[in-house]
Amino acid sequence: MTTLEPPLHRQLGLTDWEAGRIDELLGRRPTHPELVMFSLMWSEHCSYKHSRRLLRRFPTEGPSVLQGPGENAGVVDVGDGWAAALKIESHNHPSAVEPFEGAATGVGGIVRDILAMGARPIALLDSLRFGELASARSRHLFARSVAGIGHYGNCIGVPTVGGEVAFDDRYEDSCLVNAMCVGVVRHDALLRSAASGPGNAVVLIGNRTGADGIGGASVLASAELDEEEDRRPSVQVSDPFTERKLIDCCLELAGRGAFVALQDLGAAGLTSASSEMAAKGGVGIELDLDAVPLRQPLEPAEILVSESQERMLAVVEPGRVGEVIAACDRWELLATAVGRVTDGGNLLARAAGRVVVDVPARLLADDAPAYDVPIEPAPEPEPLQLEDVPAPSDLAAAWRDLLARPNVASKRWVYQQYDHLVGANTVQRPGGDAAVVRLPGSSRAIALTTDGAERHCQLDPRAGGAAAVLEAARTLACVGARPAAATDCLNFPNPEKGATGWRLREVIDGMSEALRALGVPVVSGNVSLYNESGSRAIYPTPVVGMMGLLFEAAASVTHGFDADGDAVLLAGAATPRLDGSELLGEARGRPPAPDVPAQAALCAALAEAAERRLLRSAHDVAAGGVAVALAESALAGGLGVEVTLPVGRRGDETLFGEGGGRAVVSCRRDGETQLAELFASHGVALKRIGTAGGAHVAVDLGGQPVALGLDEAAEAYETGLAEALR
Amino acid sequence: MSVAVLRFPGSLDHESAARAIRTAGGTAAEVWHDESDLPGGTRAVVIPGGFSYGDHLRPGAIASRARVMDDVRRHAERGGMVLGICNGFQVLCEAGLLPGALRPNATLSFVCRQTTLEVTDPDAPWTRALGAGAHLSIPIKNNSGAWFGDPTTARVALRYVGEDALGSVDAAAGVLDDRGTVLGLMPHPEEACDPLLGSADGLALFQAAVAA
Amino acid sequence: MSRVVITVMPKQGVLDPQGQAVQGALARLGFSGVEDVRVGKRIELSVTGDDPAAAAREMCERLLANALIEDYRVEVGS
Amino acid sequence: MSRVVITVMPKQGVLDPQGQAVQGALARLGFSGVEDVRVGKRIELSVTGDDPAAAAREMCERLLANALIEDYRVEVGS
Ligand SMILES: Nc1ncnc2c1ncn2[C@@H]1O[C@H](COP(=O)(O)OP(=O)(O)O)[C@@H](O)[C@H]1O
Ligand SMILES: [Mg+2]
Repeated sequence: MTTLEPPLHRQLGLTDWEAGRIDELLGRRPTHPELVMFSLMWSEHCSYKHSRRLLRRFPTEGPSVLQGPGENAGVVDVGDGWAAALKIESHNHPSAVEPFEGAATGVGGIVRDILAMGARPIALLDSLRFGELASARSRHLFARSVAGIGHYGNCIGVPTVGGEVAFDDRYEDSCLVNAMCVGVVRHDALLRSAASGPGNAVVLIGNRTGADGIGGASVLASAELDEEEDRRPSVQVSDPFTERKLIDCCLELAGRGAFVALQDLGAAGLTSASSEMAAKGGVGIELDLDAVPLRQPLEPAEILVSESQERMLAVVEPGRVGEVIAACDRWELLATAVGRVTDGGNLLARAAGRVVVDVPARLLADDAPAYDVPIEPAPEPEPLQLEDVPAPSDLAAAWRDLLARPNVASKRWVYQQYDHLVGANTVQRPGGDAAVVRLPGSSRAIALTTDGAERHCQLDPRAGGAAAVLEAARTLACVGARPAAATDCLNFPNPEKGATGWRLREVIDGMSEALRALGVPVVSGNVSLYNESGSRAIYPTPVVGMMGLLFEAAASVTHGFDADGDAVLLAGAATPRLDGSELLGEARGRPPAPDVPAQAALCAALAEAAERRLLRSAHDVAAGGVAVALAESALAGGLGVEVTLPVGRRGDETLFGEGGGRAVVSCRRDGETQLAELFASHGVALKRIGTAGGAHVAVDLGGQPVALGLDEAAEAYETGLAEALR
Repeated sequence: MSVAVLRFPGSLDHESAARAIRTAGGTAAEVWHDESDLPGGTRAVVIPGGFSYGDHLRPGAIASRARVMDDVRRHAERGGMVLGICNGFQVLCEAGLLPGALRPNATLSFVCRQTTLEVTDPDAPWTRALGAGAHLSIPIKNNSGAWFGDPTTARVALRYVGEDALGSVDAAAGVLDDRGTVLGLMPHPEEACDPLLGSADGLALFQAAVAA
Repeated sequence: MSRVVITVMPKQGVLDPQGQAVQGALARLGFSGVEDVRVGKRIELSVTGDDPAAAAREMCERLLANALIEDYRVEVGS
Repeated sequence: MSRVVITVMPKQGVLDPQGQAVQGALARLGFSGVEDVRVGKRIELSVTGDDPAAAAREMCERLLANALIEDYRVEVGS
């Protein structure tokens, strides 16, 4: 080391205070491998040191919660003896470096979190944010991320049933790739990661360990991406074939009760897996690094923190190790006993017969420092003055252009590259509101969605946080599901700068308020901070992954108009505004704060209407307002619509204004009274606005006709995204 | 009545195929790739879709050399019925049990969508009950679904209707061997055996297998 | 231990969609005068035994190449 | 018009799942003593211009190879 170089702990991303704290806790200087391990386990990515205190504000409990935050995935009861495990995770920075492999390995990682619970992964969703497609770099990152997600999900046979994509300049330097996975497990087969039983073996299953992503967790995921410096770790190459074998083999072994505990190897590899397993179980673990199968020669510290993918760590009774290895052999998977559970509570590692690590596991896994983020409110934005927004001269043309915008246009280009059917349980495919997936061997189904409201969160983080949760719930309600559990990924810029810390807290509080009103617990999640470059920071982007339940898969409702003559109605009362809307195309103004109880009531009314089979279609009013929702329902059903809307303050605001929480629904003409009574009993506004039928989407706007031919609308909506990618 | 469903590392649709066979009134027996023989009493064999061996080298290539394939070959030579779906079709071509090969889609991307098929060869046990010209709504989902072969000598059992066949010669979606007992099909009938999932048109193929 | 390099290329006359796509992408990137692009595989491996070339040819016949659509070539190094 | 051959191989140390799968398959087929299998791409193309090697290298940098996980080599023929 030359004298010019900063001390090792700083190179590893630890502050001087943290290095001192490690000495103090250990009562000595750490060894080199120990210091490397601390640097990773105490990184933002692994320890949540800047968000941990704020996350406690989320509601996490409920009668159906079998496992809240703190495990590899949250788990809730879904009836009939089944439980569902769910979690969302970001792979933002790796995807910005190498979009195909970064996005693919992101899918791999979240699937292993579900597998670690002993659950069979049955659905994937992806939530994506990129810069505008006018940028060649964003086109590349977007197209390659989609290809990578498809590659992985398709090859492991887990259907990618939903997700979302949005483009905004703010993501030009820091794209977001979040992946969510849901799995199912019988209650009695639920696994956990706490190691137990001193003397039990620790078995490493899956790929050999290479130099992949070494330094990844601390360097790549917790620092701003800086183009000047090349601190790229060795990129992880995805191996979905091995992942599929891991799924098949681990579930087979779990089914036979061969595992005492199971844990995936993610960030910080063997270090985090073993220290967390030990700390959770209040036991120690001894590792023999010479036994770890390697792809290339590695130092002890490298073996301990390598992030090679497609690996799981299992605690197995000594008498069953042979059985585990034999099953893995049959699947052509490596399985190696690499250590054992011990008394005490230390993580100990030997290499070449020498002890190279011997630290209390708890110090690594649980005792990372927690910091408060500065709480500095941003100035309150002023509501938009309508006069400052130029009114479109031709409303029909504005409507058509909006339908073709990548943020609104059909995402078929994306989901056509994903196998969304494998497993033969996909009742509702991507393209509508929530996806609906039948539970194996049951008439029940789960509904799944991911939603964000980043422009709203930028302008008014508390209202925006609530809006994101409510949009997710409404999306589920539109297919007829009752929201049951949430997972969330908090994608934010640097929380130590400006108002970001305050926004983080406000978003969490807004989300929590809405979650409490809906009775939905957060059971898992992930935080991705520092998503900013020298010149650009992302919007505060909480992505809400929500799961709902349907007692009858067959009762689910689609978003397409169904039959000529059906009544078309607008559910929910809200005043549409252009503040922060897609028509405006930027975070400007101040969207109205959502009326949380009213929206919760809307969700309940929609779900009940579906259960009583009163709805022929339902569709959430989101980006692009009621005009876009009407067009989408018409296109999905291949059936036009004629409605009359009051003109309001201005035609473009009435048609394209957003906010508040509304849904366009349709019902049989003779079912209208019943539907009206049902909504009235929930205190939710429901207004007949028109009739399905014809070959146009036509709005009578206080006497002024605005209409698009179905063909014309389809052309704009179906080709918009592909055109933007040309 | 008993239909063998092969399973390789990376098979994905074996359970859906078995479910479809049961829906069609048959019994399904899962057979591991490393077995030397098909179970006694096997009347038909289904090679399900998926990414056997990760699609590495060429889709279906590695699986086509699996031990159990020798007995599948004997079964086919005896005139036994074999259905290869998607990756199973690729396996059958690689094994030489069907003519031609499957190449990457013209889009060079994975494509998952509902397609319409037309029965173009009704003189085989797989298609007889459907009849010439019957239309089926069945999804495709593949990377390498473009059949390459000589349509003047091969029996094309089903063709894609009215849409880009992704580069498949003669718009072939399903190809038979000379006898008509071995069928390779790129679309996934096992995903179309339940109206709740959008179509039950695929069931006819499993009924044919069960009737063998 | 011999180092063997096996090259597997799409047969002439068999359409090569990957080659075509690469050619199109190169043209869009502004590379002019690029023609006749073909994309195949290169497989490098180490083999023990007396006749590595013969072994490699057998591997091609039995697995590595599909004779219907691909040609192969074997080179043995040191 | 020059004939150019570009070889793109996974970098040393980077996982090569395809090579792994092929190695396993060869072993199952009874080929013993096969090790260290790596699978890459071979791209053959014709290029006009004075400096086909430089052009090909630029193609690799910009499209044909992914510098993070792959190495490439350019050979210019006749
Ligand atoms: N935003 C959040 N909301 C709720 N729970 C969270 C959030 N972020 C992280 N968690 C929980 O904290 C724990 C640690 O997360 P993480 O390190 O991402 O897990 P893993 O290492 O298994 O991927 C998990 O139980 C996760 O569900
Ligand atoms: Mg985990």
